[in-house]
Amino acid sequence: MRYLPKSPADRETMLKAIGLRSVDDLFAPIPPEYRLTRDLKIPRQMAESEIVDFFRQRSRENGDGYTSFLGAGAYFHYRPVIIDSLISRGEFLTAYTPYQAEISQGTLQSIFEFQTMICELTGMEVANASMYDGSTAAAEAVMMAVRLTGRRSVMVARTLHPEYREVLATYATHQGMPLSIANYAQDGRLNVQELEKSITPETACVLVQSPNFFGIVEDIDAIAQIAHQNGAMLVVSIAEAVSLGIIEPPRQADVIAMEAQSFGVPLGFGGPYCGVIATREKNVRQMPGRLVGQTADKQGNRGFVLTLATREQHIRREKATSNICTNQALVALMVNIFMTIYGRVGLKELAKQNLAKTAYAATHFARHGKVLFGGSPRFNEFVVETSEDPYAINSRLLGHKMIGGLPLKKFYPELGNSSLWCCTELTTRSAIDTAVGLVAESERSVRSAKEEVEEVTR
Amino acid sequence: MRYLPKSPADRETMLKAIGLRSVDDLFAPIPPEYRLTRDLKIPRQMAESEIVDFFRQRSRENGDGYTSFLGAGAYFHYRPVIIDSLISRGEFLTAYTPYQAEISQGTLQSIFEFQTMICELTGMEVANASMYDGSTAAAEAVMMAVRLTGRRSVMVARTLHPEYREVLATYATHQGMPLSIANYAQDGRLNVQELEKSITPETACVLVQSPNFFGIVEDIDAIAQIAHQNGAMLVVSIAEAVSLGIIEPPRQADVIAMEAQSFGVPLGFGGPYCGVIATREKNVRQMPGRLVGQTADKQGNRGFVLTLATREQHIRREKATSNICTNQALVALMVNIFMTIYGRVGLKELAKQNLAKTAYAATHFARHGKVLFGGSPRFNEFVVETSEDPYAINSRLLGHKMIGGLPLKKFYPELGNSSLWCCTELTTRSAIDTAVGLVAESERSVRSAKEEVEEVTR
Amino acid sequence: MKPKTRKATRHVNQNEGLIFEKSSPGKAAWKLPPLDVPEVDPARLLGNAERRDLGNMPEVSEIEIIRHFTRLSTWNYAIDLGMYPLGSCTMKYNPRVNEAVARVEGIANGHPYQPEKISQGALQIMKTLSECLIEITGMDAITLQPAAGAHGEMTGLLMVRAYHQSKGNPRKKVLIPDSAHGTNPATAAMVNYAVENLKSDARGMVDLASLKQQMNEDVAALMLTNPNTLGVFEQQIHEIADILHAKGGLLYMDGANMNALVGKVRPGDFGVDVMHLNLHKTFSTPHGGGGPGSGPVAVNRALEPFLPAPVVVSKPDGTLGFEYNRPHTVGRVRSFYGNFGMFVRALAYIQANGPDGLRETTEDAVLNANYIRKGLEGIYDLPYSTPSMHEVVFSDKLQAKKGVRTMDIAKRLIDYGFHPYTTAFPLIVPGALMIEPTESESKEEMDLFIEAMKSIAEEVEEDPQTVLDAPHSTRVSRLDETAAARKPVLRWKPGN
Amino acid sequence: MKPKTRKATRHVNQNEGLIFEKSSPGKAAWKLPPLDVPEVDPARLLGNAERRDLGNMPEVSEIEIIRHFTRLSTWNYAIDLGMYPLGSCTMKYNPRVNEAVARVEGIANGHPYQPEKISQGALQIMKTLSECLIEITGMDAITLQPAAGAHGEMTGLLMVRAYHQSKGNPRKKVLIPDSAHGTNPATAAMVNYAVENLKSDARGMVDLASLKQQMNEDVAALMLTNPNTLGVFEQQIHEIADILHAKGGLLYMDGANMNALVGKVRPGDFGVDVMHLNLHKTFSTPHGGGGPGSGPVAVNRALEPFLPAPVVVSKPDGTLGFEYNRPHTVGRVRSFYGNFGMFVRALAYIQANGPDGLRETTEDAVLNANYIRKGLEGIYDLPYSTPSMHEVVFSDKLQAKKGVRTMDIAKRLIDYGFHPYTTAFPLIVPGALMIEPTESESKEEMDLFIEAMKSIAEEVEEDPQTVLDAPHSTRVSRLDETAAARKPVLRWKPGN
Ligand SMILES: Cc1ncc(COP(=O)(O)O)c(C=O)c1O
Ligand SMILES: Cc1ncc(COP(=O)(O)O)c(C=O)c1O
Repeated sequence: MRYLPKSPADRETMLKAIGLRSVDDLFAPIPPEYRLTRDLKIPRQMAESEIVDFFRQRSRENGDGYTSFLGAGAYFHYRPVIIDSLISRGEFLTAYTPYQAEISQGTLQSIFEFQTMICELTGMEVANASMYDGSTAAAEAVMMAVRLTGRRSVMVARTLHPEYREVLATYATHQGMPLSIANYAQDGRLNVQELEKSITPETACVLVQSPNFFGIVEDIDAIAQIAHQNGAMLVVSIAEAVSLGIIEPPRQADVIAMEAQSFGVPLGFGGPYCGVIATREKNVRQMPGRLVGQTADKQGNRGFVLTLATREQHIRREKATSNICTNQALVALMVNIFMTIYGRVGLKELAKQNLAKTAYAATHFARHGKVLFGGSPRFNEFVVETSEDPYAINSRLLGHKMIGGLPLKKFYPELGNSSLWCCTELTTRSAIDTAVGLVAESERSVRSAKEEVEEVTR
Repeated sequence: MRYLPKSPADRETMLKAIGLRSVDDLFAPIPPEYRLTRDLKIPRQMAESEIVDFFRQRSRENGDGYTSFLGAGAYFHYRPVIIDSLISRGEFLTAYTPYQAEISQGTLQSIFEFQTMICELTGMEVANASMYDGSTAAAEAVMMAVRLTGRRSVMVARTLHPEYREVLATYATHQGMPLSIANYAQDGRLNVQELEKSITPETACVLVQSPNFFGIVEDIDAIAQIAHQNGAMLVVSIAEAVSLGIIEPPRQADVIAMEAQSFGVPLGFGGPYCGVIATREKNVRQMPGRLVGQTADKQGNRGFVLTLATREQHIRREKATSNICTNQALVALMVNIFMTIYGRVGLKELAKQNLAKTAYAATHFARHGKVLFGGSPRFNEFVVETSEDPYAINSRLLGHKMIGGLPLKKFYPELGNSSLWCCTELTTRSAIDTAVGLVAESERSVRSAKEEVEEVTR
Repeated sequence: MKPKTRKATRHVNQNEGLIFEKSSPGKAAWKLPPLDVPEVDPARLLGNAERRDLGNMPEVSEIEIIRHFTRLSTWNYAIDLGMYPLGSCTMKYNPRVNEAVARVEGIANGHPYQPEKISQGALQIMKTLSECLIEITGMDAITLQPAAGAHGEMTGLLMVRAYHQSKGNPRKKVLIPDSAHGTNPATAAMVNYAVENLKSDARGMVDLASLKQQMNEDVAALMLTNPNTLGVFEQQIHEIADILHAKGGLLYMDGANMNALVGKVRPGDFGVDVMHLNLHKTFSTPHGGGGPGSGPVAVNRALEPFLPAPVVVSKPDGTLGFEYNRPHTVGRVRSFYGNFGMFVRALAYIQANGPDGLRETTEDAVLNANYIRKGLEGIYDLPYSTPSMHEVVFSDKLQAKKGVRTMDIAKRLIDYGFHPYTTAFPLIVPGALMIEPTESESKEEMDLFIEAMKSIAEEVEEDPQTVLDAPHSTRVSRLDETAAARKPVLRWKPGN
Repeated sequence: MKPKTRKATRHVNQNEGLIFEKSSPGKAAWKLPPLDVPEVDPARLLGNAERRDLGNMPEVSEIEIIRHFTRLSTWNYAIDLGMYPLGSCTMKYNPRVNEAVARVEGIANGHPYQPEKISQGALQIMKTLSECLIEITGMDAITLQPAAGAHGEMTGLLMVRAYHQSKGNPRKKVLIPDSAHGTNPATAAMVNYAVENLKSDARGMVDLASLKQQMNEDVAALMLTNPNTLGVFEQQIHEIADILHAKGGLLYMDGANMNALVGKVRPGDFGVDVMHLNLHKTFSTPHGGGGPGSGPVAVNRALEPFLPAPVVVSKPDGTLGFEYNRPHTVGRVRSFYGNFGMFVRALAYIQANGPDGLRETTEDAVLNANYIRKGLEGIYDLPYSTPSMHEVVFSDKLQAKKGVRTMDIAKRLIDYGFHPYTTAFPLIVPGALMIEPTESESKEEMDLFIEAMKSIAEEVEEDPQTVLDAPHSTRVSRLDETAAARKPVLRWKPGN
């Protein structure tokens, strides 16, 4: 096998050195009745060229070349080339968790810079080295709030990504953490009155997403006030990191759980992505995940180490703040490089372009279909309600090698024929115009069909 | 500009330090009348995403997705993935010529290994670190022979790649090196009788290619004998390096000039490729190009350096063996890695597959069209003569996203409707069958047309 | 002080500050295309939600970024540089073709919500990988959703809980051997199970007597690592399973050590009910400095109904799709479908190996571990003489006499050009040296490792201080971790 | 002995033998797909032309190859690691997007003989680049065929010769300033022109008097580098051109130093008849450890007929194609069309810059050189006080008093974390320190460089031996080049 650095002679010599006659002797400890005496029924050994062909073929069957208006927690932004040039260096790609600081300073310093930039962008004081993704980060953030407040019940905004809600439910069930859902109002934002009414002295935290699942910026001030007045914490989930370039971060939050995929991470059919948790300094000892801290060596040279490990499973075992061990380090490095490339000015300009494309699209959709929650501030997503079933419209778009917005029925039955559209800096005006045109067509035909019916019934 | 690591403030400080007021002052030495006072008329500054789009578009206009039967000095072999993983490391990609040995051992050792493997494969004793390509390597090899023999005239086989012949002619003209061409015989090999007759005491060297332009292995023994009996050197050009896996190298040659593109170098529309010159130890001081030699440092550690530099332009100036300075180092590294991957056994197996595919194709073509020079040993190319103009057949193949063989008219008018086909390990049986089918069709239609005519005239 | 090794030398290495220290207003590494729609006024659109200031985010040029991360990278050790003998981590070669295919356009840019009709490629990859892993483990069904091993443990225990729940009683506790990895107890706690320690016997295996005695109807499952963290195969695995099953308990297998079994034994064949795999260990996906990973969970028929939703299914029309309607599911453990990019790499690895390659791989992994064991036996204390599979665990007992502990030896290894072995566990071995070479090491590299370990053992006798002060050849040495934890500095601040 | 620098530190670095020393029969890094056609018997097909043995070619596995070249790479210095102040080499940043676009399928895999109809992409790239370079140089026509600068020189001189030939007399000699790069005279010789040296005046410029006196009808051309290798712009360039033209001679410009002019001045505007460019210098294509390069040659109308064939032309039907029918061509200088992959990179670089970016680039390059000049003036001897453009040339006069020569200082720079400057030429400066920072260096990096050079100057005074013995921080130091040349070992042999 081409990955194995041994010749038959090497194996012979080694077996002799060990004092064994055959390779089978190595497996003597395994009771014979369990030993596999046949080949595994898996594909035969393939040449590299065959493997490449196999995946090229799969790629062609996977929407390659389609223009997409999908967002909903996974965003298509341009990935500067140097991200892959740098993360492909073996010293990053094939390194382990940086427990041995003397030969891991590269990874450690880059994580320290990552933590710093996340703090700068979120307005928090500390950030960890990554969590699995935005959904698990949100769940862990809630558990953090539960530990910090000593309360157990949780208020969750219905405008939180539906799959994040599902994941939270899975994590919460067996920990005796009652979840209650707060609905959204006419304006597509969390219904603050409802929140005020339903929050209790048992509420450990309120969990909202902003921009929320509809792309709308929540009224964090109001929500924070209610939460804090009731002794609850505010946990804010951020699914579209690029929004931080132009949207004021939820500085009033106690914990921020974010999905950083937008920062240079490929869509990759849903993963690997990069969750992050950020919070205030005083909460750090309840934080899950790895943390890198600055220190000095014997000679007083600045250096970095993994720190506050007493929170973690390998030290604390069942008393750990979380069971997380392997995280999303290399993806966090992509995010890190992306943040470094765009930086203070570029991130704002990038976000502005997303804003402009989305404003243009929303305005033009509004001329034909109905754009919901129009009055509220939004970033790069918006909800369009059509007369026709969006699935039908979308299948027509597919004919133009376009993927339309995400039909919301599945997650929000009451929204009927609405779908969630997303535009980024990569969405071209002409693509928007084409999509708008097809929606307009659909509206026209439905209308004329209606009129015909009226004709007849008249 | 995003590649420039300076802020306006940096520039200010630096200008002040120098004692200048403005950037223009830096250009004071240039007489004002020549200074450009307008923008260059070139494309505006583009975003990285736009650049990528531009070249993706060009790619689509460039035969992307076509199956090709072209060889003729540029061969499509599989390139193992690790070649690019490794040559993309900045330490190789962005390093200069290894003049400073202490911080260039990586490049130096890899070239030393390259020289060694080229020697192993060619049967020569020394090889240089690369030349521009196979054509210039051949020209420089001939000039080497001229210097070594003190004779000036050169016999060139007509079966040498026609473009190599053109390049040699360009190099030779002004150096008073008369070239004479030796034609090929019925069997597609250099006409040895003709060679014997036309070689003179003035002949510095005989230059042949093997496998030759028709893909046929030349009778090196016979040619070497004639050359050496007449005190001339034998220079052999090798255009298809993979042939070395299964074809005996021209060990009787005095100089070998080779094109190593087949060893892991992308077709890249003709370049950059990798020329190499190999010869006997005794000729080394007349060799052009860089050489790496083994030595030791103060502590006796093994190390490598550029050596025998007194042959080169930067020391010898007008007395140098060649004017070459920048060579094809990074491409030589691709070749090096490719040779290392396939090695002693793999190269043979790879060559065998080329042989098998070509034998299969030739046999099937022979059933319909006429395969010329059929009796002679060949590697992965063969000449097919069709009744119809090959350009017409090829345009039909294009319809099937296939690129047919190279019509030879242009280079060998006497070969009329013949074209040069090539198969490598990447040529699939089904592709061959399709191509054969189309040629068969063409033959049929021509035949039936002929018959019709006969009908009429009868 | 210069170690006697043929493995490494010191060489000039670039320093590099924090990126923030290179920032200066007006530098930029980005450039956006001209906007093809009208400009907008953020203030008008966003009101007071508009952000005005991005604080101390850096402003640097592209070449500075290239140099920054290239220089940083040269401070790291990596598999690509040499042996990484971390026990339990399975630091094997990460094939580059995996990286290449993961970047093919349609695979890298597929959106998780794009219509199934145009997602057949991704679905096919998930299905093929699932089938391979089911065959390799000998289990009946699988979920690819968990993002790492620990996440898989949680998913597995949630299914255990759901299973017992379906039988009317979720039960109270999970048995975990004292040799287990920290994630096992941590996970049990997250799923709200009490952890009960199970002690090992003199051979380093589960003590059957205590198991029998501790097993009862309150026990939901036993979390067993097999081979366990000593590298020892639990020979009475079937008795263990029987004891559990007799009392209605389930056998959870931590599959972190599958590299010792693939193609040779199948957990499904020796009584395992549920297990996780670490694609970033056994199946060659890169560790990337700590992640990402992927922790598929394979189960037997009885547990299949509880798998997280969605699962990949073949639809009547022959195409593939996701099934969300799973009444008994434990629910989602992650958004979308898991770390898909790792599925691609793991499948490419399986294809590159085939049945013969995977078997050879396992054989070489076990061969390597035993070769090292043989080479170091006597020089380092071997607390358990039970035969080793893919890893071997020594203790620092002999060196401790000179006041040299496992971590000191580990640090000294760095001077010899190696990454240290694992020191953190198993807890049943005080001062453990946990060594897993994997199949990726050549005889040459392992001979150098053995030579280095022997040489260090000699140093401990002749000159312990050199070992205690190690490493001596690195940019920085023995960073002050206590200070770091006492007054944590977790981010850069202007004027730091 | 530890240099006082903030730039570099020593760090552990892997040793690595020759690949042949790792070879062992049966190891393999390759695997071929199953053959889909019948096997053949080579002996039958090839007779005695069949090769049976591949000698000492290595047999190793994939991971060994990855480690081999990764370890080797860590022994190299590179632009990605730090400043590369090699005078005349223009070691600027090599943008990664260039590498990415060069690898796009249809661009990387296009066959040079594929029909023009399906080669429009490649032809478009060549045409666009040609137009850009013509505009940048201010010339009338161009060939992209030459593979490097020296190759371009040869092509240019061949055209000069053809031009004179067409006027009835090829002429005998070429004038070359004593400051010229070695390739200039070497090239003249290859084209069978006698080389006549032209001396420089006190300001380091062409001595007009001697030029007037040496110029006659035997002189085919003057090969001038402008700015010349002292980094000095030839201010009387037009007089120079006039003197040549008056006698029917041509002005050849070596464009290696175009990085000082792009967007600010155009050779075509100051009387140049023919010139070459180095895409691997001015236009950012990577040096790759010595190549590949690309050396396009731009000419004025009078020389256009002599361009190598083929040239890219627009055809009546609006598509692009190659024109081979060029009756006056000097012929081919290379197979196919030149180093196409470098055209792709150079064009991507031009697009990334645009007119404004290219101008800024030139300005920064000149700014950097003058900043270094200012920083080191007085500390190192400046033989020519004439204003500098993109590079500055000092001499070791002051340090030579202590027996320290330019090469010693260069080697000591390595300990300070820098690659040395150029020492080999210009020959008119004994003990030259030829320094070209390019635009790619930040103020920070250059301040470190100046600091290092100053510190070395101090060391020369206080402790010259340390400088004479440098470098001290590298894996190997001061390798024995004399021995290497006396008894050349140019390849590995078994049992070496
Ligand atoms: C035995 C064992 N179990 C579980 C884990 C946790 O797996 P992960 O790090 O993928 O979460 C590890 C990883 O180190 C391990 O070694
Ligand atoms: C002034 C000058 N002329 C010519 C050359 C030769 O160019 P190339 O190395 O591309 O052949 C160089 C390269 O170093 C140079 O600096």
